[in-house]
Amino acid sequence: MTLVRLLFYVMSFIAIASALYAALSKNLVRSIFIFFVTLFALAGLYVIALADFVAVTQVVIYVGGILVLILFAFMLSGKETLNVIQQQKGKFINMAKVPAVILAVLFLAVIVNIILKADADNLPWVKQAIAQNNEITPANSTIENIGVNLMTTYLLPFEAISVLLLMTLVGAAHLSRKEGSA
Amino acid sequence: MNNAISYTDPSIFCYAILAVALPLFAALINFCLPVKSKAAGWISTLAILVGCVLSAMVFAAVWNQQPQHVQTLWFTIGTTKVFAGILLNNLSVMMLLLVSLIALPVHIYSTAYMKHDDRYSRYFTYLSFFCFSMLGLVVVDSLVLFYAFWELVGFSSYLLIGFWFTKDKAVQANKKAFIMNRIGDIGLLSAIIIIFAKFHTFDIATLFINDNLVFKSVIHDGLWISASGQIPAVWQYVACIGVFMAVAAKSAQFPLHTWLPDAMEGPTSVSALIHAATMVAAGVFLLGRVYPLFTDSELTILGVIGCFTAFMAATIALTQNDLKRVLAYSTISQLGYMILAMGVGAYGSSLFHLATHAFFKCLLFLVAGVVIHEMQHIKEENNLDIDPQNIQYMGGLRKKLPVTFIAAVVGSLALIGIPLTSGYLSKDGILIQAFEWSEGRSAWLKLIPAGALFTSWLTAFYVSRLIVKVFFGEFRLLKKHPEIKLHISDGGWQYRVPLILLAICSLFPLFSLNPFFYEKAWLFESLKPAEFMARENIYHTIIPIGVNILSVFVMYAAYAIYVKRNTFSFPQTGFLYRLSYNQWYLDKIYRKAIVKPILGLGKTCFWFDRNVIDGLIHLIERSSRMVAALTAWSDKHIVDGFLHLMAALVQSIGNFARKFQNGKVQYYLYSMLLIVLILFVLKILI
Amino acid sequence: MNLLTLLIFIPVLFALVIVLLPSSQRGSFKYITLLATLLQLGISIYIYLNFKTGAASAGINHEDQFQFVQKLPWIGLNLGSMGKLQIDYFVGIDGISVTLLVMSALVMVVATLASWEIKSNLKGFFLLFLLLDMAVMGVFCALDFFLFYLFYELMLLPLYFLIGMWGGVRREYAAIKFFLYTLFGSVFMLLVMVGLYLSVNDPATGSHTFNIIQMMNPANYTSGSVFSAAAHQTILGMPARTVGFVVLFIAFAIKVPIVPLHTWLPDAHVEAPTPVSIILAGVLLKIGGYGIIRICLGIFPEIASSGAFWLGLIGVVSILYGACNALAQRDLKRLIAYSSVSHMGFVLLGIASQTAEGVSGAVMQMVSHGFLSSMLFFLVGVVYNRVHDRDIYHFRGLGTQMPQYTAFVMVAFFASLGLPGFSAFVAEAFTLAGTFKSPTVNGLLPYWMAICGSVGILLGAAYFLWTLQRMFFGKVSLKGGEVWKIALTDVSIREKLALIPMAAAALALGLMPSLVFGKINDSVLALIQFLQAK
Amino acid sequence: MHDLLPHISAQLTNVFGSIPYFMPEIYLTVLFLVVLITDLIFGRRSVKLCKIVACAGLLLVLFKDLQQVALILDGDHVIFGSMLLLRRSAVFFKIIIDLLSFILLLNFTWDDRLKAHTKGVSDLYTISIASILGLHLMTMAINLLSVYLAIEMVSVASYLMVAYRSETALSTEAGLKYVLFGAASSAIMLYGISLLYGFSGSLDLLNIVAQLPNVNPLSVSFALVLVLIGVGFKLSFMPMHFWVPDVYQGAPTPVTAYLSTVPKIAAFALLVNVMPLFLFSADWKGIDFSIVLSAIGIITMIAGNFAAVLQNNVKRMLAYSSIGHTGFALMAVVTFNVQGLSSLTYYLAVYALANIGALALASYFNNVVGAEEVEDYKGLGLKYPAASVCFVIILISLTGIPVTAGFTGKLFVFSAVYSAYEQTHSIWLMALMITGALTTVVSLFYYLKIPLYLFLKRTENAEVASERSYNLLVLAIVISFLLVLLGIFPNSILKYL
Amino acid sequence: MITLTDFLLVGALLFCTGIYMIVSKRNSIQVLIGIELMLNAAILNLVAFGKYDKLNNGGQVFALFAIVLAAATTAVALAIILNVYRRYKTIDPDEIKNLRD
Repeated sequence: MTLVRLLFYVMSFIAIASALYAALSKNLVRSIFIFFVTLFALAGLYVIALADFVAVTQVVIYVGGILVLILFAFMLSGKETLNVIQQQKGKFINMAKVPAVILAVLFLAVIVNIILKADADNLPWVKQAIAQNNEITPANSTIENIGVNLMTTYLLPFEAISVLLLMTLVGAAHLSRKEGSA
Repeated sequence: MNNAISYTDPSIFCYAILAVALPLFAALINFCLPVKSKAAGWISTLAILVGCVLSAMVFAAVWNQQPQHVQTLWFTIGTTKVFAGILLNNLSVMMLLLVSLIALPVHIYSTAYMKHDDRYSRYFTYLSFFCFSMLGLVVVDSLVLFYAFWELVGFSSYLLIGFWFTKDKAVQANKKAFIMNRIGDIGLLSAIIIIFAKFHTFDIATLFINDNLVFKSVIHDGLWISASGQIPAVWQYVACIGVFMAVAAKSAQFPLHTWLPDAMEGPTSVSALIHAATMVAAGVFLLGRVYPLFTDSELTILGVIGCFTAFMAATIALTQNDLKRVLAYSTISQLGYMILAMGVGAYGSSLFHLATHAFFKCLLFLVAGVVIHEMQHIKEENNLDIDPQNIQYMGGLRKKLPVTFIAAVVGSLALIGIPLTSGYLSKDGILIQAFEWSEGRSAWLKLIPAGALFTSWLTAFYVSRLIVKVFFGEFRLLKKHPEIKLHISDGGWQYRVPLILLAICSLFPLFSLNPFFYEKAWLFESLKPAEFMARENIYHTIIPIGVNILSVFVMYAAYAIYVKRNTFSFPQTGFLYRLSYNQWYLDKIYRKAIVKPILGLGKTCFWFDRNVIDGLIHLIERSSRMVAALTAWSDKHIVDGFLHLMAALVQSIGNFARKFQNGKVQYYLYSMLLIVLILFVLKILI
Repeated sequence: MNLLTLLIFIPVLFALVIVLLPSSQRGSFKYITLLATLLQLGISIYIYLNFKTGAASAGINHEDQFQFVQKLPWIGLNLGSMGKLQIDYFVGIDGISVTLLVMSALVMVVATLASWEIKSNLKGFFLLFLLLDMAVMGVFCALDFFLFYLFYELMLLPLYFLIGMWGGVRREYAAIKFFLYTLFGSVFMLLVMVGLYLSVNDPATGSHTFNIIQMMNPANYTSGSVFSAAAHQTILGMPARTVGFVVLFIAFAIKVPIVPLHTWLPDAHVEAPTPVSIILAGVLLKIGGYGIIRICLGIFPEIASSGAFWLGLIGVVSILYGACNALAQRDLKRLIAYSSVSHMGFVLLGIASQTAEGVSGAVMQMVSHGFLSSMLFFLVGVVYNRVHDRDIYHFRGLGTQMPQYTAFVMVAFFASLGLPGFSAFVAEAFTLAGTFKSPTVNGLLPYWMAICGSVGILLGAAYFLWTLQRMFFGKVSLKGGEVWKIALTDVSIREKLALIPMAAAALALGLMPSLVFGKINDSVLALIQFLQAK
Repeated sequence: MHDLLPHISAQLTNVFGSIPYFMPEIYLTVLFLVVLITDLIFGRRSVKLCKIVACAGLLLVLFKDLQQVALILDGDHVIFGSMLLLRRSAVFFKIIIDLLSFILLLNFTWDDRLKAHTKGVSDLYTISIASILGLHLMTMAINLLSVYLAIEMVSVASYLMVAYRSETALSTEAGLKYVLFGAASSAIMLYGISLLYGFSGSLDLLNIVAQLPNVNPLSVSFALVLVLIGVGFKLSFMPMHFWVPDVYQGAPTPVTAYLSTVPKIAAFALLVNVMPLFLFSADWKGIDFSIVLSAIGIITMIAGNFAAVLQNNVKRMLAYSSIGHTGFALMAVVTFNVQGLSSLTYYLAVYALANIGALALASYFNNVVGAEEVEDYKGLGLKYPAASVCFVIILISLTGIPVTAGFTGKLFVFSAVYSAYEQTHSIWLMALMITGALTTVVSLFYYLKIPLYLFLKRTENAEVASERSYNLLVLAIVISFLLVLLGIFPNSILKYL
Repeated sequence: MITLTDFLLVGALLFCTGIYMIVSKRNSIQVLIGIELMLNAAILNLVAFGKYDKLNNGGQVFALFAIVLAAATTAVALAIILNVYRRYKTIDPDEIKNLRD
């Protein structure tokens, strides 16, 4: 277990550090690329949490889909755009950011506080799940389960999201279209 | 119909009602006539003539008989039934007859006097309306109706004083008269309301005559108690004060007398009827009606005020140069006598004097009317810039106006109270009774009869001065403008007949066959209080003799001063002279002390309305810039101007809410998150 | 067809006719409106003549004693656990409403006659006018609080536009001020109304009800409800019933108006066109007084008694303050507006006294003021139409210039200042009599209030006489010179037609107060009895 | 998989059993596809066709909704596992939503600015149909997943609609603000959901409530607060209202009409579905959300109404006023009783109707004279009397003055709150009512501005534009007529609610 | 043993980083990234708890939906941002403030 534990810490560290870097970086492209790292690290964490299917989806959709989408968007709209967008003014430590930092830290304090208060590991339902063997073990395959669930319990959201995606497609296409072209 | 009355002859009431209503019909008809129609005069005169006859019949039937009372339900308010009816007793029938008797000659006189006026029919409309009000006043039986006619009398007087409404002075005078009367009316209204609240009825008969509820009520331990309950005694005083205010306003007693001299701006015939004989006597009549309301001490105060008024007015009359003003002040003075008489308990003498005074004062005014008319004639004929009423321009008119002169002399002698005139009878009665009354009272109260006595000499002086200046000596206007020609005479029969009629009435035979003993007058005998003492003390002899001898001296003095100019004359700059000439400065004092503050109060209120109640928004706008000022003002805003406060509040809250809307989406996010967080934390902490 | 319903909705029928007529027919609109108002007047007079008097038809708190009643279920909902919602179309009149109804109908006719001066956008004007007419009639007839409120609010909007669109220079300000003031009052009235509704159960059906008559009976309040007298609930620390009374009182007092809630009135009056001024002064102010009698006193009698001193004080302050303000005015219309404040103070004083004389006087004063203020505003309109000026200082000697007009003005002025023979005298005298009687009868008001009130009468004489002297007497001298002289013609036949009924009504009521007192007496007595019984 | 085998058939039965209760949504989905295909096949020229199809389809859906009324007579139905809850209030909300959406769909092409959009309006129909589907789900959602999904569905559709007129700067700006604010809110909400799930181990709200007593109440409260942010974003109550004015102003007017009404109704439906579960759970120990909601309601009313006073842009003003109305509607929510619910339904329906009318007229005046600011309305009252009179009626209804439906709505809300107050004597309820009354007066300040400029201000400009949008005018007249009718006879629909 | 609290803390840190980004970055795309971070924090929570929900897979399925929805939202947001760039030539949210009071 120590390996997993170590892995967890490493992954967590990478995720957080890269997220912080992405947050602090002024360069957009750098920010985007370092966000890749965060996402990968998170995927790793998902694996550690025994959600391999989610991890894969994360990589495919987030990394493959969203980030590439972001990049392509700017690639397509020309180099000039990218330059303008990349340009950032100001110093590393910006007084204007102080309120934002305070807000984030306050939030962190509150969230950490309530997380600790909640005492997640001793929640009754978690204990009950362990007792009833409702816990996913590394031996289990989650994919089958997810598949069945998607077709039964979550059939409705599954179908609904398809409508949503279609709608998004139509809408996003409409917005990105150049004027005048059908 | 109330059948509680033992003896009822319905025709009497019909006559009385008709006598009252005829002038009203005349007024209505005249109102519909074209403004210049000459028929109006005769319609009114006819109405009053018939009224006069009817009044005489009523008088004959009721005089010295049981009071006659008839009433019908007027309306019901709550559980109170308000009746309207007629109450005929000695007092009212006397007044009924007196008023119509005086009004008749004045009507006749007016047909000539107003002949050339543009609004001839209006004049008679108003005059008839006045007669209706006055006659109504004397016969009604309910305090509400009494008040109604009381005000209508004032209103018609207002109309008549301001008859020449393009004259600014006339308009100001009628406004003043009405407002002064209004003050009195408020007093009367208050008194009526107090009496109503106390006795739950407005019926004069019940209150003062038949059951005499008022007399039966007592003041005890600070409470005014009667069978119908009790209220604090102070309201009895207030009621008396109210009645007194009414009396003072109508009968021109100090301090509400100032309107009467000004009221002389109206046509002279009006002055004769209203401001000498009838309306001003209404106050005395009111006192007669509600006499039981007054307690002894209140009557004393009445007497003091009456005496003071008589004295003050007489002193003012000494120096006035306006013919009518002198007469006006003499009227005030004589009214003072009447009030004094009421105060000293000489109820009968007071009313007796009222009656005699009505005749001779009306006469004097009509005389003045003739004189002024002629002076006006001269003025117009010769295009002079003079005041036709100023006695300084007159003199020696006895030759030009013989009838007028004789009438004037009769009237003056009556006014002074020389024997053989009616004035002697009534005035001496008052003086004698005043002295009798002061017997056994404190020394200060002795001043009352003394003052009255002194005033009678003053009267003798100023009346003589007037007569002498107008009728004796030489015509001063002619001296000044020798070129003018005089075409003046006594005028037509419409002038002469009334003068002669009234002059006869001013002599003793109408009232008493004994020219020297007032108590033998039939009018007095019927009105005197039951416990009247026969002549047994010295006053009955001394006073008539003393007064009259001295009066004759005074008259001669006046003659000497103004005609012969062989003795001293007054210093015309002395304090006393100025005090008298300026009518004791009362008008000025009133203007400064009352009118101005009230107008100022009005302006202040309006200023308050505009600037404080209404102008708060502007205030808030400014003060929001100056935080310091805000605190100072906010108190007022919260109290008064919430609307504008709200407007400002809305704006400031709105501005506060808007401040977040700076268009920056991240700022929105930031605010949202921060607010949520703070609320959450606060919620937990609290 | 119920006569009251007919009376209320006749204007709407005629309004529909006007809507449907093309603009080319705009000349006929005023005649249509006149016809509508005359019809209303006819009906109201018929109602008046057929109105039964006697203790058995006193009304006030007995539903079966109201006359010309129509009661139809209107909104009824079953709300499950919350009981049933019951709103009725419930109209009916008792003595207090009937006289006001006739008065309003007459004032409406006069206002229509005054509308001849309106030249622009006739369709809109007459539509709004008729709508207002309907609302006014509805208020006086409604016996269901909801219905009452509906009509009450419905008056606001037409007035807003009538003032705002056809008004004077500062019309926007005046319109908004008027609207905000009144809405402020009525919104809180709504809250109290809802509270009352939830507190009261109709004993017949068991459901909550808006029926005003039911609200007067303490037995109908559910125990423990907010406004139940027995429950002694509080709202924000104050006794709930006191709060309810005060809120309702303020709402109506704004309409009356009382000092210091009166500042909308001079502005609204001054800026409004003449017909609207007439309706405002003649009818709208009465709705405040009527509301206080019918609703404040009816529903919260014990608070009305304990707060009578304050009501009376407000009345006295209004009388004196209004009169003082009137003394300071230069604008004739504003002067009359302030005189209205003063005169309406008597209404409040009379109501506060809770004596038969006082309340009767108050009702009489409302009727009388309805006629007289309409007449006064109409008279101002006459001059204003001719020369578009109302400044008292700009006129002089109108008595010579316009003798008939001056005669009417004098009638109106003297009637207003309480000359006996006219209605105002009877009203004010008995209001004061009632006030003075109050200490001995029920001990609500101190003696001095009556005396202070009578001082108000005195001040009234001062400002009216001053105006007469200043504007009408003296030699002719006009600011506008010859132009004005030509413009200032004497009253026309139409104007006389409008003025004479008013003057005649005021005179008739002064000579025969029983015309009003006879009809209201039983109701007033019932009200007093009801108030004393509490 | 083996673990699940025994359940599969039961699950499938449940799914098939649920379908009869899901007919309107199925029709909507089909409609969505039909419109999409029509759009794709006919391209930009298909606007009319799309509109006809969409509107006709929506009528069909409406018909299906009405059929559902019969289904709920025998009680509530939980369908699709525990995803949705079909109950009385949901059906009525759906009917109202569909009815209003029908009007709004008609309205889309009547606005000249939107119609002139170079890329065509047909895509908008596709998007809005999907959005309506999302709204339907929202009214019934009872599961964290369905709640989230429904909200997202509506949100994404809304982003697209706001930014729809991509050739204008303001529209895209509004879109940007909306999407950033919305995405952030939904991320926060998702975090809250994840915590809720974590604390209870279930997505089913009923299960969650059962589990919560075992968790630290503070933590649960925080999670709930985060979830409320998501709902609050849709409802735009304080402090989630910042986006509203900017977005309403920037969006095409019909879209504003859409955004300010139907999603709000659906979100309220969601709120009344979800909140009582927490509030009335006997074991609930966390924050008292009825007080929180009361406080929010008070602040929202104040913020919305007071800020509106200072606005000059008509749409922006209406945006602020809609915030105020949200606050008022919250008042009905916090009573959490049957009367409150029916008064809320009525109030919302009436508000939505009036708001649509107001924005339709804003469109109208924009079409005929290009008016956007209040000043532009100067003197138009006499030139366009019908439209102006309708505007006045609609604004009166929004203010809540008799005899319009807005008044009855307010009255019912007040009486609902009052009766709740009688039972609880909560000072918050009293404060809510007083604020409600006060802000009604305040609202008059700005609502009155429009009639003021229309009728009271005069202008020298005498020209009358010839072109008129009769469709909008007819719509406005119908709406005003309805408002008055409902004001006089609220019974006609209230008895069903 | 890796506890749930560990996951939650990591999630919390990411979430707060996201919050910092959305309120401070001067670039819409970075704001978007911040939002993604927050979403990922939530997904991490879901996944972590999902471990104890083998039967229903609530957490994991929710995570899947969240990812897909995030993708959809991002696509829409990007389309809008691109349009904004075309109109304003900037994507700094602070600069885009034509709509304001």
